[in-house]
Amino acid sequence: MFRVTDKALNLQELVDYVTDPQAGAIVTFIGTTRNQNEGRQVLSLDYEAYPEMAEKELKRLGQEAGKRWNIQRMAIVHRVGRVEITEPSVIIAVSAAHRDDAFQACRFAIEEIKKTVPIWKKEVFEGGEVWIGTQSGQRFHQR
Amino acid sequence: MFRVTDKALNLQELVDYVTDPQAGAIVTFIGTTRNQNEGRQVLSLDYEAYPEMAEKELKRLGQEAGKRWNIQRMAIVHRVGRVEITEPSVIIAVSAAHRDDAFQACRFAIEEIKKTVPIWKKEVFEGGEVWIGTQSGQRFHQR
Amino acid sequence: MKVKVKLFAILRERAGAGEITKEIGEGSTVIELWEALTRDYPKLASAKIHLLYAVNQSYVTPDHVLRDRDEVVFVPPVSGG
Amino acid sequence: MKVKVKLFAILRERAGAGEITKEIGEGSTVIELWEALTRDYPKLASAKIHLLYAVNQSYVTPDHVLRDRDEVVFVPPVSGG
Repeated sequence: MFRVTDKALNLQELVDYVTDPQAGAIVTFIGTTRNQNEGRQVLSLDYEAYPEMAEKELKRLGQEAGKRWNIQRMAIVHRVGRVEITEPSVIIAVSAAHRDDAFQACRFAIEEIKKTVPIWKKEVFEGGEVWIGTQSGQRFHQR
Repeated sequence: MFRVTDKALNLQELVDYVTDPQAGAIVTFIGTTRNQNEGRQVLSLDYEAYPEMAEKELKRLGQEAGKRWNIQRMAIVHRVGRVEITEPSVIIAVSAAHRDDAFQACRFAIEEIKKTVPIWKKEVFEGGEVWIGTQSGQRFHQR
Repeated sequence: MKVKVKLFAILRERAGAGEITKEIGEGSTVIELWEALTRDYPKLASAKIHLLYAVNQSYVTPDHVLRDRDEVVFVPPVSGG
Repeated sequence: MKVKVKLFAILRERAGAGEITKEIGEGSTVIELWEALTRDYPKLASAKIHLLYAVNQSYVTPDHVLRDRDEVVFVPPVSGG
């Protein structure tokens, strides 16, 4: 399951999807909007995607993870539109026979998303807004 | 939230508990019963705990994680009694401002649980049952 | 020939358009298309941001030669997650 | 003096009891209590498994001196998770 959606994300849906009788471990990563970034009071985040390519890239990185680690299933859903403080913008779920594979594949997925998947985040803060990654000085956002 | 229970585990409850406006990342680990172990067809796992001390040890390791990493909140719930194939026996949820802390603290928690928390797993398989860790040759179970 | 350009995020805002159909010469490359676009929409080039290039939903190099009806996206630094 | 011994998992099954109240001499250590228990319940010692020792819900060393009404647990290899 590799999907971009404008609906609120449902963690249990992803976990159910990756649940597998051969899996002893499921690791999930949930990216949530936090209320501050680089000293700014963040009000919300606005995500925009190139959806067809984003889903294709998510699937590609899932396949890449499947080559590198012994995993059972992976699911990634990324939200677009406004994401309020504490709400999830992305959820990754990975199942594997053994926990080390699940942890590594999940970590790999979020790192890759931040490098190659065409999704962009605009931070709305007190007094302004900015597309993260495009400020002068190439300020990258680390979550 | 550090708890031992004989009830089915609820992932969303733990995630809600660790959700925090200052967190940009939540990592969860779910240990599930898998259908095979060391070539044996597993039917179910039966967990037993020394509950008062297990909860105390879970809290202790949560505090230790809080000293080592910059995390917001942690929750761990471990189930006792019979846990069927695909059902979760343990769920760990960790929130942090940044994802690296959340991943590391979550990984630390599951490794510590397997070392120090007084909970025991009996594997029920086709043709027998065994307390994991107590077989001749000290066979430890790696999930 | 014609190509379809999709603009997202900061580029969409700068151009004031999300989709542009552009007439280009046979054998044009992705980077030549970008140069032509910045003549039509000077604000696109207003601040230096590092772009990647995608044609028909796959990343390509700047010297990739375009074909009729290609879908081209100039990808500003991604920041999903 | 009396101490309360709780047995779990393989030790509970071997002893056929989950809780034992045991009379011991003043100044007895945890390991001495274990030795006394294995005389009462020989099956407890039937296979060598590595034990840890807990008194009142905290791990202690084998030479820890017991006090009246202590709760003692002999901890077989844990396997939670």
